[in-house]
Amino acid sequence: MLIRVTDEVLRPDDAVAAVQTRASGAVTVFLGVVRDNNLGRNVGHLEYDAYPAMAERVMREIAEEAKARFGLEDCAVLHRTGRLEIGETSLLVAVASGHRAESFDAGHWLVDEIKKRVPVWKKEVWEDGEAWIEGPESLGMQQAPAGMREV
Amino acid sequence: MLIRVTDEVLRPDDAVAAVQTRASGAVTVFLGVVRDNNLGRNVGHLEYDAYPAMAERVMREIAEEAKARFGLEDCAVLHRTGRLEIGETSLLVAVASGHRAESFDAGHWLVDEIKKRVPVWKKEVWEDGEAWIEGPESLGMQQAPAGMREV
Amino acid sequence: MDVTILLFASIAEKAGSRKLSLPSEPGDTVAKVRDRLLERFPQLVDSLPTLLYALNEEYVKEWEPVPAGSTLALIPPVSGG
Amino acid sequence: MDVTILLFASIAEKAGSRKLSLPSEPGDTVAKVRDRLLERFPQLVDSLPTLLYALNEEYVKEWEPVPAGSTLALIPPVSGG
Repeated sequence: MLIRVTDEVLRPDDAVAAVQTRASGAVTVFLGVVRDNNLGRNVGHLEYDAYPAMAERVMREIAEEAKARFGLEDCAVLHRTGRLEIGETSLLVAVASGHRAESFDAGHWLVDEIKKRVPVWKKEVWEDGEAWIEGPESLGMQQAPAGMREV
Repeated sequence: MLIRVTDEVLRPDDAVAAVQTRASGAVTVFLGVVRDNNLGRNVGHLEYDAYPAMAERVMREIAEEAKARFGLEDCAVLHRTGRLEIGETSLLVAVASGHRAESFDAGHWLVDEIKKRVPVWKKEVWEDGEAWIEGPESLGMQQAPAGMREV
Repeated sequence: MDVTILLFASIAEKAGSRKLSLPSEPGDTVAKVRDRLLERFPQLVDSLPTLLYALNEEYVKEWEPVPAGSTLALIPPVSGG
Repeated sequence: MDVTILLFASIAEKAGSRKLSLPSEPGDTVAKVRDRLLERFPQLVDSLPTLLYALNEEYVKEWEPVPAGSTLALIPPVSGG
């Protein structure tokens, strides 16, 4: 199970090679890539911050859960950090399974969970400013207000 | 839009490069790979036959339909022919879109349609025999009996 | 003018041929050409229930006309992917 | 012994720091350590409603104890992917 937070370029071929087994009939790969716009703004580039040790720990938890839940052969989760230009890959997920339905379902589920739980943050840099993005899918956005009231 | 029936090795990196645009935030790639078992039989290798000109035509139709239906940036469909060993990629689909939900949905839909409609056939070769596989998802399996009765 | 016939996969193996020509006849339909082909290759009869047909690279129904010079392909259930 | 505090992303920018130490106190909880940190960085108060906490790389609730020697991370809403 390949799990990595890295500032190096992410390549789909490497992730596929890492997850494939002789019993795999289907491999689904997902790439989150830097696009040139978000919420109507032109994006110049992104900068990713991470808590690397914890991010890898959470990515591994999610990957183990996916493997059990969907009966996967194997899966890989890689997240890049640092400055990323338009078109570069920030997130790379690969899932190998016997058949295609579970590989698509597991890939989608993994990316959803990563966006909720993994301590990684992106800053958008525009021509005239910049802002840290607070992900609408983050656990913090959904649960913290209730958590605060409990204290 | 990269559409190809080929006897050359299929590489995910090439398909990703072919579909990505500056507005793409998500790329989903699917690889159909030769696995070492099917329906309880040990598979030695596969041999793929195709009607290449028609296969490319149908793959293009499906890809165009996916692009319109899911609002994709671009997509690619490649199918390999000839003899394939365990672990080799027979089908490669790549989908680029703004966001992840439509790229997963489109990838899954594309593979489903390819398995129904594209004139490509696999023969399983085992230690003690071989057989052409008649895909249970093929149009022919679902519609021909009714079509026959109409004649 | 002839009709070109293309055979694939299990059909090609059973017929021992991948490509052949049949003389075209006035009023030819997919079913009529197919039936003339069956006279030559009776071993294909078991494959008929699940067979599809493509005329010049497009799926067609059995009642559709087959003009002289066309290419008719017999398509057993596909199993790509 | 101290508690190590890790700050990231918008929180690190607002505080002008990514890593610091606070003296541990008996009975420390996440909320108590956080409140002492706020005395030093009052500019973080607006970030509180959506903040999560990780103790030694695992998410914890605010009422959980913080032993001396621990590492407490303030986790603003994540936006990876």
